[in-house]
Amino acid sequence: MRKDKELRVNEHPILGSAEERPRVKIKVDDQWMEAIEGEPVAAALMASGKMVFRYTTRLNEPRGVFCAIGRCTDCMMTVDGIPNVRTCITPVREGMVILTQRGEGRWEGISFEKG
Amino acid sequence: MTLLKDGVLTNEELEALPCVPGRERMEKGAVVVIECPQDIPCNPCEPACPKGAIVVGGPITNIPVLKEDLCDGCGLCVAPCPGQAIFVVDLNHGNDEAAVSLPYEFQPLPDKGQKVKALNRRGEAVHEGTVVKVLTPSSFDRTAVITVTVPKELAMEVRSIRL
Amino acid sequence: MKKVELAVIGAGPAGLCAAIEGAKHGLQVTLIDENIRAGGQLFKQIHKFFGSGVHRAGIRGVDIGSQLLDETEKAGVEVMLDTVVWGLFEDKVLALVHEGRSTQLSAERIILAAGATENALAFPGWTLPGVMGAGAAQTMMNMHRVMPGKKAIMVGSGNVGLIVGYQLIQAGIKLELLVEAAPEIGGYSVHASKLARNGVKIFTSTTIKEARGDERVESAVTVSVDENWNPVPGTEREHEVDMVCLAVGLSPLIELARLAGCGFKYLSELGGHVPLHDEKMETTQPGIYVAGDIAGIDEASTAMEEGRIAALAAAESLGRLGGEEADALKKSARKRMEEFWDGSFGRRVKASKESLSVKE
Amino acid sequence: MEKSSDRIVIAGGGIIGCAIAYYLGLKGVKSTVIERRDVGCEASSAAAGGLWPQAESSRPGMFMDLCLAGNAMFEELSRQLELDIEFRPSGLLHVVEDEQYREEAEKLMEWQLDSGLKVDWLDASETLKLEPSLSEDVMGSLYFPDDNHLNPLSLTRAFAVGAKKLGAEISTGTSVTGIKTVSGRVSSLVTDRGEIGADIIINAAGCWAGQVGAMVDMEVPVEPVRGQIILSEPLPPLFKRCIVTRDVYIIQKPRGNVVVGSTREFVGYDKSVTPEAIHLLHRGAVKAIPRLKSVSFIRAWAGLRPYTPDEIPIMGASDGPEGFLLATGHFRNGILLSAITGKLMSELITDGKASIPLEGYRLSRFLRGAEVERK
Repeated sequence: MRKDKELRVNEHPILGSAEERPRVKIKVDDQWMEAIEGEPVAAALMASGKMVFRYTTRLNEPRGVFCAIGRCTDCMMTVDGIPNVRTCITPVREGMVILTQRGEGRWEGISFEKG
Repeated sequence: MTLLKDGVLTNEELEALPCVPGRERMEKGAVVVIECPQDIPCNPCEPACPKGAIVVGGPITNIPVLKEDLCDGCGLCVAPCPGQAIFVVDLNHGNDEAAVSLPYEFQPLPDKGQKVKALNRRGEAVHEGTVVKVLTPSSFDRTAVITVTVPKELAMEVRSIRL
Repeated sequence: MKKVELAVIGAGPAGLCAAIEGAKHGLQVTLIDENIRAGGQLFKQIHKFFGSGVHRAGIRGVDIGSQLLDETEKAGVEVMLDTVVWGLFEDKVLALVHEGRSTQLSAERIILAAGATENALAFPGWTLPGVMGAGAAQTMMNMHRVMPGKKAIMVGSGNVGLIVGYQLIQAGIKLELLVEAAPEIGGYSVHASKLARNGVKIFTSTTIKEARGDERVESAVTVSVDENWNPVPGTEREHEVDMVCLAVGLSPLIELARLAGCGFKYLSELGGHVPLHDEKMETTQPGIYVAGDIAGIDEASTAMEEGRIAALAAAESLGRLGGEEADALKKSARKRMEEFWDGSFGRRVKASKESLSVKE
Repeated sequence: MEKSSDRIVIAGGGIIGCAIAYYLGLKGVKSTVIERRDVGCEASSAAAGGLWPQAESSRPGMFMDLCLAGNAMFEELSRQLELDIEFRPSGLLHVVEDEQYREEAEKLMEWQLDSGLKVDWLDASETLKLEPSLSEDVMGSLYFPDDNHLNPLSLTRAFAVGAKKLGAEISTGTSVTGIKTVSGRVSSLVTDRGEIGADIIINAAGCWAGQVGAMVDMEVPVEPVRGQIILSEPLPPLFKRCIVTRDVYIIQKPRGNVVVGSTREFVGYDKSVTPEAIHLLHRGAVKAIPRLKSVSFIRAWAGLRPYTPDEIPIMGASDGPEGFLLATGHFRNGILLSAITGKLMSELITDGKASIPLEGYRLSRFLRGAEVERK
């Protein structure tokens, strides 16, 4: 992954300088990283250089952000044990656990005894 | 027509516009050059001019008409233009050099006195000019107006800068 | 079940203006949006809008958004955010879901202002991470202040492609080139000129052939097309980019109008299937109106006027506004809209919109 | 009873009509299926695909036996048919949420065990061990290891494709408009695309069996009962068995979508979905499986089940014109009974006698007997 600050737009001719905003810690595939409070999960991941959010069910192809407004579902990941979460419209929270999703993913805490 | 192929206005296209001053007026000193060639619905340039030198009228899709004798090159119309199509050209800035004022919305802003690359309509660096003015009043709403010096023969070529 | 006089679905420019106008004329208005923030796509429009003073020309979209939110609050509109409308049933009953809980809302009048969705374009590699809608890039850069890449190619030269292309540069991303399959640039030339003079090459009669890369875009291959839109062999060129932005049009989000049983017409000029509506913006379903991109893809400026007209018609039909006053207000809104449609760009839109009239 | 040269026409291309054509084909007998719209486009495709002879039954007897016989056919059928019918030997948990229901469950278990069927009582912890996604409020459950599920549309298509390969003709987009008889015997089926000579006509028109019956002046007491169903986005495995509660049934399909059904509404031929029903189904599902709260439900639809007054299908010969047979009114058991119906009807037609007697399913039971009260 690239460095966090590399992909943040800190200075912008119209938006001005980015305000210092509180950071939260999120865990992405077993690695802790910082995100800006309230930003969508997808934005936090892209800022860190992560582009692959999931792999498709049948062909195992990588997918990332496509529409960024919650419509296309390309950016779904498993967030806090819940699969298929649209990360582009889900704000980060302190301690959030985010997993790159393979296929339909897995529910956290569900394992079957048999059959 | 090359404008609709690559976005670059040719001199012929430019000269045909009613909002580009004639040579005679240009030589008298600072005046605006409005590079607005299409019937788009837009007229903020009209109220921006305190002298009434820019007329769009109705419908607002009219191409603006410059009353070149009323224009004193004050540049108040540069920042309000949503298409960033208005420039001020002052052929009498210096003995050999002209000044071009242009809208600028990138970071960082140049400092006064800074040397910058002067770019033509194709984005090619054609000269190294000096920034002589950087205007950023709040009324311009974050569109800076930069004035850069260029040789007189490039006054109708240079339309952007790169730091 | 909760009852309201006017439910407006979608809090973008059309929906906000509809809600404000409705409340101004005494209607009890509920404005519903699935996002956690109102404003639709306005807050990523950091450029100055076109039009004239009455259209808030020269003001940046993001600031128009703030103004409208302010007016919405002052007008006493009830705003329900993070709320999905998943159903529209008989007797104008809306089914809503908020935080996993489902509720119903009955409305006397409904304005559908759901907006549009960006079109995709299929080519080998189009699903690779790094290929995204131009609007998506805009959201990331201008709303979240994140660069989705460092070097980009823009596909499409309509106003969206040209404007977002410029905004890529503003965010510090290098725009390598912009390609347009048609022989001429589609959007306003002034936007194209801004790109050209800042060093962006624009290639018309050129399209994207392929995006290459293992796990993300590493390069893009462009190719020239002939007058029949067929690729010209041997003209392929590979560009090292990590982002492909697609600005290849928008499609109206018409699901709710479909559920409502509205009549439709297909008009490619307006982005696809569009609900039939009259000049009051009323659909074939009495009491259900449309405004903004759902009524045919156009500019935010006209979307706002359509929202106002729809709300005026709703207020009039509920007796809150005299016929004459309503007519005068609708007329001036329509006049502002028609000003926008006067030139060669708007003329096609206007003709298409007029062909949607249910009165025929 | 019939000659091998008989021309057999089946009115209705739902799962029952297609199954009959398939089993006739297996016996080397060709038939023609007439379908108004498309194969399996009504109740057959609206169904959830549960095969639940035990969980859905209320008493032992003739009908229970038929259901069990029908259920027993799918394992082999899933190997025999060319298309994947997504048959899953999953088992079913009938979740018990309160005391009163527990008593009913105990009775059910008692007679089913007496009949030699497999059924088990699981207490709360055993239930949650099997299905950890279930709500912890569960009291216990009845476990039916032999109740399964499949994809009803795939099964219908598989029957149709199989039947065609065996020589059947399936004529879609064709409406039955009349039936002609000659001296008390059917002679042809009239459609909007022409007339088809027929020695045997089978009324397999589901909810529209009444209209087909009326063409030969016969009253067929089948009426539509609307069932609404909702479907989720595809999800990773959340539970393995079919889950039945007092309010809803819930199945997770092989591709991951969760199906929740179903309502039971007498509203005529109205197939609209209603917010109330969707709300109830959703609430019932979330109550049983709390994790479904965070899941998007992406589709809702309604199907019309062919209901009969005693909820038992009408099959076999009629007392109408010679050659006019019935196979309709399967209500909620159309998928479960499709194979056995096809098999028995084909036997009736080719051998003159079905291997399981169809006497008890004759239409004449309604004309003879007292009207059965609607539940």
